[in-house]
Amino acid sequence: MRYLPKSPADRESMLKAIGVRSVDDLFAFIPAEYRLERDLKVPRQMAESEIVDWFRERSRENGDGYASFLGAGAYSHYRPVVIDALISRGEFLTAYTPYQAEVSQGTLQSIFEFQTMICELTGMEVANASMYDGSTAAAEAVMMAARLTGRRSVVIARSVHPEYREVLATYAFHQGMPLSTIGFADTGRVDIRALEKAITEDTACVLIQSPNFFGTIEDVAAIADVVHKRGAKLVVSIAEAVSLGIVEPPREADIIAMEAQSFGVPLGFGGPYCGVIATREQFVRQMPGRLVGQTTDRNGKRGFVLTLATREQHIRREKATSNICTNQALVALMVNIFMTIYGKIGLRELAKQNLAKTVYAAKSFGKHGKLLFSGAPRFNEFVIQTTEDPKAINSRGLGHKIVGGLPLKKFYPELRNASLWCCTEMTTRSSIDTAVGLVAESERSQRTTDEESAVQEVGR
Amino acid sequence: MRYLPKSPADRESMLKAIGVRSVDDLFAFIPAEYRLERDLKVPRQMAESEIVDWFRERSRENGDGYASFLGAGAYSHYRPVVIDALISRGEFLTAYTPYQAEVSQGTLQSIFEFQTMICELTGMEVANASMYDGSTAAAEAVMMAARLTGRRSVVIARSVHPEYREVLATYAFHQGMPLSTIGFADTGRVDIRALEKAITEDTACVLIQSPNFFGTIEDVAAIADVVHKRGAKLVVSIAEAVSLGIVEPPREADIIAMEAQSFGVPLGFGGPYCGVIATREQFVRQMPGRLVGQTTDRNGKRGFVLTLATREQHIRREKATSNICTNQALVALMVNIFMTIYGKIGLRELAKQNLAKTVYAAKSFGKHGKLLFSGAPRFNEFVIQTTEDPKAINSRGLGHKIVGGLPLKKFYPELRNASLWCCTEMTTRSSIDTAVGLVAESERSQRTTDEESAVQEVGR
Amino acid sequence: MKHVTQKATRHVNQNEGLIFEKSSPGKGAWRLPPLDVPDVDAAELLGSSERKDLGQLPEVSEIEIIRHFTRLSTWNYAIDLGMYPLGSCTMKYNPRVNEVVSRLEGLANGHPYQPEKISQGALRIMKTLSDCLIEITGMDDITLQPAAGAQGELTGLLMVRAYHESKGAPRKKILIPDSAHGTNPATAAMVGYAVENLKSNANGMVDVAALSAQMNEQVAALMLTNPNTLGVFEQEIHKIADLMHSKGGLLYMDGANMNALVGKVRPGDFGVDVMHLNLHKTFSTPHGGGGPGSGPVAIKKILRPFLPTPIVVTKSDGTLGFDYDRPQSVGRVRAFYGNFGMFVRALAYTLANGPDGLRQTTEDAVLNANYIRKGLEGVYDLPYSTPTMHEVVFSDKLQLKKGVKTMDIAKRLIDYGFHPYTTAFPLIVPGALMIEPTESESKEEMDLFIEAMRAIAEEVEQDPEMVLQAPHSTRVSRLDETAAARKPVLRWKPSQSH
Amino acid sequence: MKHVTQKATRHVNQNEGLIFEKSSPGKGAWRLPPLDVPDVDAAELLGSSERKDLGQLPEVSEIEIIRHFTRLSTWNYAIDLGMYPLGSCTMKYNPRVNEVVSRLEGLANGHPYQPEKISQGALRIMKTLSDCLIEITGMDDITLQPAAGAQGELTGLLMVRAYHESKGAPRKKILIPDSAHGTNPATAAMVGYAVENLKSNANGMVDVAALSAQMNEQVAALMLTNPNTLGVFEQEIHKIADLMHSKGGLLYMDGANMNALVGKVRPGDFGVDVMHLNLHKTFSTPHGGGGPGSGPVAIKKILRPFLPTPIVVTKSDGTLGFDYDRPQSVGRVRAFYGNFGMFVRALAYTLANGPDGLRQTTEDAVLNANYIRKGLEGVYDLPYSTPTMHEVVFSDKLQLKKGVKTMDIAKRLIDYGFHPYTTAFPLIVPGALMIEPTESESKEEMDLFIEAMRAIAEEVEQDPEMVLQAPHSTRVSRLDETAAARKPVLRWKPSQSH
Ligand SMILES: Cc1ncc(COP(=O)(O)O)c(C=O)c1O
Ligand SMILES: Cc1ncc(COP(=O)(O)O)c(C=O)c1O
Repeated sequence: MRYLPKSPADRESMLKAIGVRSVDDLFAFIPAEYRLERDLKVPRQMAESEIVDWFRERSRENGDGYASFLGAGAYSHYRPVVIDALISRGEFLTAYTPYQAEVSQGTLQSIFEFQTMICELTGMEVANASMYDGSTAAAEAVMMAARLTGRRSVVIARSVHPEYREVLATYAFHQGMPLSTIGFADTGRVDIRALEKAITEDTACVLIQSPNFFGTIEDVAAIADVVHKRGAKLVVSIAEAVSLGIVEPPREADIIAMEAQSFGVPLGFGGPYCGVIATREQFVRQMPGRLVGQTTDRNGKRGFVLTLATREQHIRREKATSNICTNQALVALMVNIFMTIYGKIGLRELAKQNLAKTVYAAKSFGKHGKLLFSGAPRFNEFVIQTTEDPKAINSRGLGHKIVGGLPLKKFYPELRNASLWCCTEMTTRSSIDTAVGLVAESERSQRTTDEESAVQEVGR
Repeated sequence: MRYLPKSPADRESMLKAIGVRSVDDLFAFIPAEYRLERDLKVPRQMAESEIVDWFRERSRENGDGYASFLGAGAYSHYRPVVIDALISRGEFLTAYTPYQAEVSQGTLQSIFEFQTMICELTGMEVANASMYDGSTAAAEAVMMAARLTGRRSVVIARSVHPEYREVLATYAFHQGMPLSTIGFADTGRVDIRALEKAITEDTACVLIQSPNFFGTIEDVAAIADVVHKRGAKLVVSIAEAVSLGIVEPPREADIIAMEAQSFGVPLGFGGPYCGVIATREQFVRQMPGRLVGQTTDRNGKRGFVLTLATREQHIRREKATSNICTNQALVALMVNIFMTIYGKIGLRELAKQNLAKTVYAAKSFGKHGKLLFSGAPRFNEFVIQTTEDPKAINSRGLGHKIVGGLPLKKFYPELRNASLWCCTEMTTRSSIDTAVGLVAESERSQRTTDEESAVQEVGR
Repeated sequence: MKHVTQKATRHVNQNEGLIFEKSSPGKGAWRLPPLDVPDVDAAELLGSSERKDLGQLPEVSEIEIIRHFTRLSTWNYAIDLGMYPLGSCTMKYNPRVNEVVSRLEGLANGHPYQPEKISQGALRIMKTLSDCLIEITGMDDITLQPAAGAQGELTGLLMVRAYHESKGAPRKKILIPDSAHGTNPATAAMVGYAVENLKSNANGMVDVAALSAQMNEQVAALMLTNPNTLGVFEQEIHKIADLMHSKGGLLYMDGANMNALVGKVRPGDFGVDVMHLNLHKTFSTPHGGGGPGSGPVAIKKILRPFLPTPIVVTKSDGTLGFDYDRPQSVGRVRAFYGNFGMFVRALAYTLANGPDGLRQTTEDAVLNANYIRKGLEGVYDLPYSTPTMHEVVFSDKLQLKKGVKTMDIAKRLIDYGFHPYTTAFPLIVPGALMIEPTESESKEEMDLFIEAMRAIAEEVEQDPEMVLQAPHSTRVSRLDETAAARKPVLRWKPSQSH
Repeated sequence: MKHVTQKATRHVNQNEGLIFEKSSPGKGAWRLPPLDVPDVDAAELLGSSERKDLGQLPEVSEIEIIRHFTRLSTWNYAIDLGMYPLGSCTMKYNPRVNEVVSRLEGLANGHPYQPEKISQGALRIMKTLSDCLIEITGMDDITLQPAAGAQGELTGLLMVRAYHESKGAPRKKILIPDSAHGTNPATAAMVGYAVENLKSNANGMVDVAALSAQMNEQVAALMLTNPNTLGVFEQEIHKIADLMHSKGGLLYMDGANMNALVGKVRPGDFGVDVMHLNLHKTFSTPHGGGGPGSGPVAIKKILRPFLPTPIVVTKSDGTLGFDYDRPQSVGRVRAFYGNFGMFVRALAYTLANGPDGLRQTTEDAVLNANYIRKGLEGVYDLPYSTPTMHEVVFSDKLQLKKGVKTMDIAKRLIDYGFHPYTTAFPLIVPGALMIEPTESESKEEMDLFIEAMRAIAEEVEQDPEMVLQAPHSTRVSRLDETAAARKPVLRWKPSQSH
C-alpha cells in the first residue's frame, strides 16, 4: 500500500526484534471468535488516477456550473486563492491542536489574531476559536447563558434559522430546558410585544438572529432593552458574516454566536464551516471552546499558549463548559486569512457590493412577485411571494442553469408560495435578469389562467 | 495595487528620507522626451475573480475534455498530485538559483538526487540540471561534441523529431557547421548504409533519436559501431522519457540529450519542459548547464554546491560552454519527484502499460489502415497510413471528442496520408476503439467511392 | 546539547510580528470587480444600522500576507515534518489526493440546499462512505452528521436516551471507566446523565466483577473505549456486552482507537450497540491545527428509529435523496449534513486502501506500537504489561526520582526533532507517556525516536536540570502558562507594544 | 552573534538524508489502474532492447516523499520568507493567482499539436500577452518563443545577423560594455560574432566618445543593458542610438532591467531596434530555484521578416492560428512555441496591475532602491554616484581594509535573516555589492535590511573574524567549493556512506 513506509524486510526485522513470529501473534490476545478472517467488502484498492476520476464524476453530478440564488445560512462569496495556498502548507494542514506551544507558535499566533479580529468585528471583548458551526455555536451560547444566569428557559425568535432552532431543541431537550418561540411582525423583525410577554423570571436568554433568516436586520438595541430589563441575557446569532462589513454589530448582545463560513470557506455542501462565540470579558470562564492567550517565555519573549483550559473537558471532565475537543481550527485559519485580505476597508466595500446587488434584485423581483418584509432594512437576502409554487418556477430555472431561491413552505407554511433569495458579489446582473424573467413569466401565465377561468364563469 | 506593500504615508516618509519632493524627481535623470506621459494601453486593473474567470474562458476554448492520441515529443502521462503539492511550497517555488549554498541546500540536494537518477536511467556517468527542453538539449549536445572532437560537421537522422532538427539547424548555421541528413529504412530505423557513407573525417557527431519520431527503437549498438569507427561521437536524443522504464538506454552513446517532460510535467501547450544532457565523466568540462556537487562544510558535514562553474557564462563569458543561465529548475524538480514516486519498479510497470496499450491500438488500427515500420520494435507510438487524408478523419474525430494522431504530410510528404499515433497509460480501450472505428469507417467509404467510380468506368 | 542527534539541527528562522503591527492605512490585498448594477447609499438603506468603521482590522498587501502566514507556519511542527506520536490522536499521513478531490468545483461549491436532482454526486459520496463504514464497523446503520468525536458521543448518547425513553424511562446513569477520555463524561453530563466511574483492574481493563456489581436498571449505557486508552483490547468484551444487555443497558463504544481494529475486528461482531468514529484519526482527514473533524455514529438496528434527521435514502427512481420524516428521531445535532468535506477525504482514503490496504494499515499500526514498547521497555516504567495494540503507555516513575516529569521529557523530545507524545491522560497512569506511532512511521523514524527517548533517559540521570530547562532548540523557550491564565490577554490592543 | 536582530532567530530544523538512503525493496508510492487491454510480454516485443533493471532508482512510500521534500524545502530561503535583494535578478513577489490559472485543465493539458480549432484559448493568451508587451516596450512586434533571457539574446542576435546578411554581409563584431552580464558575450560568441569590449566612463555609463571611435561597418550591433547593471539609466541613449544607426548598426537592449522602466519609459521610443524581456523578472513568474523563465524578443519593423517560426496570426475568419510560412525567418530556437506556462503567469500579472499598477510598481521599485542607497551611503563605498534607478551597487572597498570581502558580508547577512545580494558582477566594480530590492519590499523590511547592513559594517570594524566565519546560524556552515570542483562528486553511489 503506497501510504505505508515499510518493506517486507522492515516488517520481518521488527517482528524479530519484538520476538514474535508473525503479525497475527500481535492480535492473538483478541478472542478468536471476533477476529475477521475475510476481506472487508469495500471497493478494491484504487490507483490515484482512478480516485480522481471517480470524484470528478461525482463533481459533475453535483450542480457544477449553475448560477445560484441560495443563501439561507450558506453563502457563496469569492475565495481569494491565497487562502488555499497558505492553508495547504503542511505545517498548518497536518499539525494537531497546539498543546505543545514551543512547536506550535504558528497556529497559536494565528488564532490570537483571529480572536482579535472577531472581537473588532462583533464589538465583543473575547472570542473563541472555534465551534463546529453557527448552529452549535448558538446552542452552546444558550447553554452558556443558562450557566451565567442560573435560569432554565429560553425564548427563541421564529426568524432564527430553522435548522439552528432544531439543533437548539435537540441540545436543550435533554437538559430539561423549556423553549418558547416568538413570531415576527410584518416587517420581518421580531414581534417585540410578543417578546415582552414571553420573557419570564426563569428566562435565561433570548436568542435572535440578525440579519435574520429573511435577511432582515433586527432592531437589536430595542430587543436588548426588553431582554435586559427582565434580567435575561441576549444571544445574537449571525449567519452571514459579511454583513458585519456594513451592518452595525449587535453590541448590546451578551453573547454573539456566529457562523463565519462567508469569510473564505467553501460552501462544500454544508461543511466544514466555522462557528464562533464572542462575549464580554466577565463571562469568559463560562465560555466553551478553545482560547489562546498571550504570555512570555523564560527570556521574556512574547509567545502564545492555549489558556483557561480549566473550562475544558480534558481537565474538568463532566464539569466542563462543553464536551468540544476537536474543533474547526483549519477553517478558522481560512476565515483569518480572508479577514486579513479584505481588512478594514475591503470588507466594507465587499458588503456594499452585496447590498447593491440585492437592492437591484429585490426591486426587479418586486415588480412581478410580492416582496415581503419591505418595512425593515435588509442585507443580502429577501423574500418573494409568487402565485405559483416556487418549486415549479425553480425547476424551470434549472433549464437555464439557474438555481432559484429557497422555497419557504417547508419551514414557514404560513408564508405559502414564498421563497428566500440571496445575492452576493458573485451574482451577475444578467443572471438576476434571467431569474426575474422566469418569475415574471410565471406570474403572467398564472394571471392568464385565472382570467380564463374567470371568463368561463361569465360564460355560464 | 494589491501586490505593493506600501501606504501613501510610507512613500511620503521614504521620499523625505531620500530628500526628494516627488517620485518623479527620481526619474528626472531620464531625458524628458523619452518619458511616457500617458497610461499604457493595456487592459485596466482587474480583480482576482475577473482574472480567474478570464482564464477559465480561455481554458474552455482550449480542448478541455478530449481524448487525445497526440505524442510526437509531448506526452500525456498521469501526474501524481504529490508533485504540485510539493513544488508549490514557496521555499521551492520562489527561490533563486542556489548560488548561496548555506540557504539553498534544499534545492541543491534535490538537484543532486535528480542528477543521480538521470545517470541511473540513461546509463551515463554525469547529468546536468537542466537545459531548456529536448530540442535545445540536442543542439547543445551537438555543439559539445564539436568542442570535444574539434570537428565541424554533423550528421542527423531524418527520424529525429523534425522540430529538433529545425532548432539544430538554427543553432548550427551561424557557427558554420555543415549539416547532412540521412534517411530511414522500411523498418523506420536509421539507414545504416547511408549513415556509413555520410560520416566523414570532419564529422563531429551523429545525432539520432530513440525511440525515434515514429516510435521505433533504434539499433543504437550497431549505429555506435559505425560512428565510433570514424572517430565521431554519437549523440542520442530521447523525447519520451517513460521509454527508459522498459527500453534499454543507449549506453553506447557519448552524449544523451533528453526531454524529461513525460516525467510529471504538464503538456502545457508545449512548455515549460525539461531538457537534460547526460554524458561520460571525461567529457564533463565541455558540458553546458548547471551541475551540483557534493562537498563538506567547515565541520565536515555533508553539503551540496553548484560546481564546475568555470564552464559557465557568468565566469567565462564569451568562452563559456553555453550562454544558458536561467534553466528549468522547478520543472526538473517535478521530474525528480515523479522519478521518486514511480521509482525502480513503478517506472517499469508504467512503461509496460504504455507498451500494452500501444500494442492493442496498433493491432486494431492495422486491421483497417496500413501500419508502417512494423519491422522494428517500438514503444508507445506508431504510424498508420490511410487512404483518406488523416486531417479529414481527425476533424470528424473532434465530433466524438477524440483528437486523432498527428498528420505527417507536413514533415514527411513522402509518407503521404500517414499519421503518428500515441498511446499512454491514460489512453482507454474505449477511446482506442472509437478512434479505430473512425478509421475503419473512412476506409470503407473510400473503398465504396473507388468501386463506384470503377462501376462508372464499366458503365461507359 | 550533550547528545548529538541525527534527527534535527538548528537553522535560521524568520521572526514575524502580529499582522496588526504591519497594518498601515491605504495598503490592501483586495480588489472587487466593477459593479454591474447601480451603486447604493448605505446610510439611506440601513439608517442607524449602518456600520461606519471596522476598527482595528488590518490593512496589508498580498505579499505581506503570504510572508506573514508562511513565516508563522515555519514555527509549527507537523506530520509532514516528522513523527507525531500523540497517543489517542492517531496522527497518520494525510494523503494529498484527498485535498485535491475535496476541492473539485462541484463538491467544493455545492450548496446544501440545492435541489437533490443536482446533488446526486454529493449524495452518492455520502451513501458510499456510509456503506463502507457500516461494513468496517460491522454495525447496521450510520449517521454522518456529527462534526467530531465528541459530537458523535453526544449523538450516540441522545439515541441511547431516546431508546430507553421509548421503553418507558431514560434511566439515570452512564458507566465510564476511569481510563476514559475527558469527552466521555463531559458528553454524558450534556445529555443529562449522571456519570458513574468504573475502576479498571490490574491489567488496565474493565473489572468485570465491579461492572456486574455496578450494573443495574438505572444504568443507561457503558461508554467503553476499545482498545482502551492504554492501547489494550478489552479481552472480556463479550462478557461485558452480555452483562450490559442482560440488564437492558446498551454498550457504547468510543471508536477513537479504531485504527487498531479496521479489517481485523468489527465492534458490531463483539456486541457494541452504538459507536462513533473519528474520520480525522482512523480515516486520515487532516487535523489542521485542531480541526475540522468528523464523528459518524454507527448503530445496531434497535437504534435506527432515533437517527438524526435527515438520512440519505435511495428513492423509487433509483436516485438518492434526504428523508426528513423521522418521527422518533433525536433531531438535528447541527445544520445541514455534517462536515461533508471530511466525508470526501475519508472515502478517498478508503478507496486508496481497499480491503488489503486497510488490513495492512492496522497491522502496521500495531506492529509499530509494539516495536516502540520493545525499544523502551526497562528504560521507562511500563505500568501495565498487558499486550499492546496501537499505542503504548509508559510512566515517568523512574525519572521522577530525579525530579523529572513526563512533561519535561516531552519538552526535551522537541530538541531531538520530535513532537511530544500525549502527557495529559489516561488518568489511571500518573505521569503518563502515551505513545501512538500509527502505521505512517518508517522503521528508520522509529529507531530515531527510540534512540532519542533512551538518550533522554540517560540525560535525566546525568543532567536532569538540562532536561527540566528543555526545549533548548526552539525559537521560544517554555512559556508561562500560569501567567497567561491569571491575567488573560486574549486579543491584541492598539496600546499594547511588542 | 553580537548584534541581536529583530529579523530572525534559530529554530529546530529536521535533518534528512538522500532519498536513496531511505529506499528499500518492496516500498513504493505508485499504483496503476488495472490494464483494460491484454497484457504483453516485453521480452518478446522488444528483444534485446528490453530493459531488465532500473538500477539505483529508489523505492519509497508516499509519506516518505512528502517528508523528504518538505524537509528539504525548509533548508531554502525564498521570496515568500523575506527580502531577496539579488541585484539584476528582480526577485519580486510571485502572485499565487498566476499559479492557479496556469493549472486550469485546458491550459495545463493542452497539447502543442492539437488542432488550432481547439487551441483558440492558448492562442488568445499568446496574442493578448504579445500586444501588451509590444505596448509596454514601444516596439513593433515580438516573439514569445525564447525560453529565457539568454535565449532571447541568441534569438535577437540571430535576427540582427539575418538582417545584415539580407543587406549583404553579416558583419563581424558585437560591441558590449564591460559592465554587461555574462550572457551577452557568451551569446555573441554562439552566433559567431567577435566580442569587442566597450569601456564605461567615470559615471558608469557608455563612453560615447569611445563608442564613436569603435563603431564602424564591421560592427553588427551594440548590446546595451538599460538601465545598466549599475542601475544607471544611459542618459545619452539617443546619441548612442543615432551613432549606431548612422553606421548601419543596430541597437540591442538587454531588457533584464525593465522593472525600472515599465510604464515610465519605452525602449522603442529611445531608439532600440531589438530587445529581450525576462518574464521571470519583470513580469513576476517564479524563479523556481533557477527556472523556468521566458525571454520574449521585441523588435522594430525592419526585423519582422526574420522572426522565428511560427508566429501567431489572425486569420480571415477572425480565429487565431500559427503562420509557418516565413521564408526569411531565422528558424526555430526551440520546439513548439516557448514556455507557454510563463505566458499565462505574465499575462495574469499584467491584468492584475493594469496601466496604473504597472506604473506604480516601477515607481516603488526605484523608490526602494534609492531608499537603500540613502540608508547605506557612507557606510559602504559607492563607486558611482550617478542617480540610481531600480538597483544600487556598492563596493567592499572600506571593509577590505579589515580583510573582509563582499562575499563575507553577504554570508553574514544570512545570520540577519536575509538572502545575500549579488556579488558576482558587474565586473567594473571590484568587490561589488549589487542590491535590488524590487517594489515588493515594505519600508519595514528594508529598514531591517539597512539596520543589518549597518550592523555588519560595525562588526567588520570590531570583530572581522566573526564576519569571515559567517554564517553562524545555518544548518551547514560555509561549504568547501574548491574541493567540490577539484574532485567532483556529481551523483550518489551505493558504496558511498554519509
Ligand atoms: C479516546 C478519545 N475519545 C474521544 C475523543 C474526542 O474526539 P474529538 O476530538 O474528535 O471530539 C478523542 C480525541 O482526542 C479521543 O482520543
Ligand atoms: C542583465 C542580465 N542579462 C541577461 C540575463 C540572462 O537572463 P536569463 O537568466 O533569463 O537567461 C540576466 C539574468 O540573470 C541578467 O541579469
